[in-house]
Amino acid sequence: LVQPLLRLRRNANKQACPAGMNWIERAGHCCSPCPAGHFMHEPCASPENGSVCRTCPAGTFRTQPNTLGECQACYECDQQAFQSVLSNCSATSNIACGCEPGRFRVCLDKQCSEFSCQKCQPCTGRLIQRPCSETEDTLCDSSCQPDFYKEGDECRPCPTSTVDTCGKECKQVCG
Amino acid sequence: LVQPLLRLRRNANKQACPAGMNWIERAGHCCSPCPAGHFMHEPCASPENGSVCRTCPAGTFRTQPNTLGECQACYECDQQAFQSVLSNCSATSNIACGCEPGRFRVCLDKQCSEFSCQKCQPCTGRLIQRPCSETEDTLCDSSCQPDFYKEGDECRPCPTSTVDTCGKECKQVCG
Amino acid sequence: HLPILQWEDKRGLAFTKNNLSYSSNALVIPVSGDYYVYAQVTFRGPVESGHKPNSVTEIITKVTDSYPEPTQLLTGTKTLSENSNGWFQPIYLGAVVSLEVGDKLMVNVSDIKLVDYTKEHKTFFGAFLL
Amino acid sequence: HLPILQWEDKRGLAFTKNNLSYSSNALVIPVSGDYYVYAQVTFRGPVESGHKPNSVTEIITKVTDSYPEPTQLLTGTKTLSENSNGWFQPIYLGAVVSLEVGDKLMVNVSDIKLVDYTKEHKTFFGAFLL
Amino acid sequence: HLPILQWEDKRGLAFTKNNLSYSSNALVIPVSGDYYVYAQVTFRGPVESGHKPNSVTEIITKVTDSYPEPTQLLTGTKTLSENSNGWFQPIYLGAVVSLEVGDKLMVNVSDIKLVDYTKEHKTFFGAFLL
Repeated sequence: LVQPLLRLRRNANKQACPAGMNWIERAGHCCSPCPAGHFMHEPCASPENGSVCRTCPAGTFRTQPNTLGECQACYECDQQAFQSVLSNCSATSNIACGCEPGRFRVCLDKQCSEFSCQKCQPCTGRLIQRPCSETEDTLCDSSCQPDFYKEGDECRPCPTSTVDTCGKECKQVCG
Repeated sequence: LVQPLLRLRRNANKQACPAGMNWIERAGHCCSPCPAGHFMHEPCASPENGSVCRTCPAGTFRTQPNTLGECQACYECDQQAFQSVLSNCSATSNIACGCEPGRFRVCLDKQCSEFSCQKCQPCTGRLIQRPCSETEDTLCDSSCQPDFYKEGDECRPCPTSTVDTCGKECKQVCG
Repeated sequence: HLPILQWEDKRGLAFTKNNLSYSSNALVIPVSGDYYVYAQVTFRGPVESGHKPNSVTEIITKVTDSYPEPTQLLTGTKTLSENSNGWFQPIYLGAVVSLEVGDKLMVNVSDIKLVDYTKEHKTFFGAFLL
Repeated sequence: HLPILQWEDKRGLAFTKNNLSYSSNALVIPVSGDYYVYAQVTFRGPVESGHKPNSVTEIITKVTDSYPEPTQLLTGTKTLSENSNGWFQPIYLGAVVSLEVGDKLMVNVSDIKLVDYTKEHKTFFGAFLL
Repeated sequence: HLPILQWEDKRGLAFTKNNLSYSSNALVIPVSGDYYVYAQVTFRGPVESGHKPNSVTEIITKVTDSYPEPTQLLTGTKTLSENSNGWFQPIYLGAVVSLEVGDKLMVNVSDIKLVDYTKEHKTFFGAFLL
């Protein structure tokens, strides 16, 4: 269901602009776009001259050439959710966020534009098959590290003194 | 991101009013406020005369002196959720709600402005350490009342006739 | 990019007026100005048992000749804690945005299969000039 | 039909203006035109433990002399996955609709017992001419 | 009182016009009249594992020289039944309110740590005169 409504005069007819130029309604003619990292402060006086372009103010950016009147606001990294800045926002690129060290990304939507940063599991007493990365948890080896014995699905350090609590498994490994 | 927008003329400049008086846009001068329990039906003709104040109509209130054109609507207690009226709304104070007898408040937000009324636990067969109050459930004593014996974490009345189902615990207490 | 919803612009409660037109899934802005733009999408599921989404998203986007990439104007995104059998919920979005003549407005969703398109009063999209 | 909500139109934040009047639970349209109509209902529960609703619904309806049945203009409907002790949530609806003089607008809900009517800033209903 | 949100009023999609100004966290009303006021806050969590809120609240409040206490104009409040790992959801509010010149509008939330401030199209606040 579409319900748009508008009380306005007819719009001026829009000629097609030559390649690489955009129609500027306010000016009523075509202008060449401002480069990435800029916005169009004033349209060109006529198609032959350049537009008045200004660099995107701090905290805003444009990744592409454009004839827009303002730059896009930079996103921010979600510090509360343990995100960290991978690369700062620049005039030509939005901020890039990752996870703080010791955490990995858990995507909350298909494009992973929303993600939470979960603690990497420590693999106590086990060898590490694959270390924790930006996008994946640590992969622990199923067997225990040397001088560790298996108890249930945990790996326990061999007791330093010969204590009687050392069961069958413990004796086998720690001897 | 703030996106307010308005198509309007400049606002008249607002002089500072002497203490205890408010600037009235409509009148273009300062007036003394109406007392709590009232609203300003008509602003004062000039700062020296008083404003035309009216008592808040039934179902509305103002707790403070003011130069507002209407009173605030009283809240209502949530009968469906077993709330009861602690004090009715008056011209100078909002309604105050609590829980029906036999129920206590379970806060649903930090300020407890939203709360549900849950049944007090009965402490069957136990002594009451602290009776149920407006804000806290009954605190039952861990031990059983006289003539009651413990079974699991329940207190059961001693059987009236000597029935064989009286186990060890039951015999000990009920003899 | 996320899939774009298609709309009916003539039948039932739908209408376009004062040169605000609808073509190829977008509202086309006839004159520059500030508009209140709004949309509600009712999502419902589960569609196939296997495919258990953990969130739904609705985005009102602007496409303009003056910039090669679409701009996200308004986003409503919600995690789903619903149990397996049937669930449904609406997301409503609305705000004032400054638009230029020729700008196109569209509604993107995280998953078209989860959109309840069956009744016009449950999923709708519109704009008006202030 | 679903139960119709009653509204306060004078006290506190409530007001009617420019001939838009309120009578027998309905806003009465004084002049034909396009209106932005909106309503929010805050639902809360559980009321009695036995009665566990699995969804809540809010519908803005139009009644007109020119047609014997009410027309559903806007619908917000949501399943409840809340646990047993207290839950609450709002449903907001708003869109532009074309109305004729004399049309009546009302708000229906799935279950009046689940509506939080206690505070005027949690449940509200209104319309304005564009 | 509940914490007050701070807003950006110049960069990106944000703008103020026609004397409606933004200062010290509030929109300042330049002339008396009826305004459509709206705000959406996207909440997300959990922040620290310990702190498991059971509800989120967004309130649009009015502060005026003519009354020493703020007035709650619109409230959206919802219980959370989300599981432990990531959850997020928006609350949208909007309605017509009568305001006097000099009135200030603000947005309060139950817990600032739960507000997603990272993208301008997910959390926004505005008003326009009818």
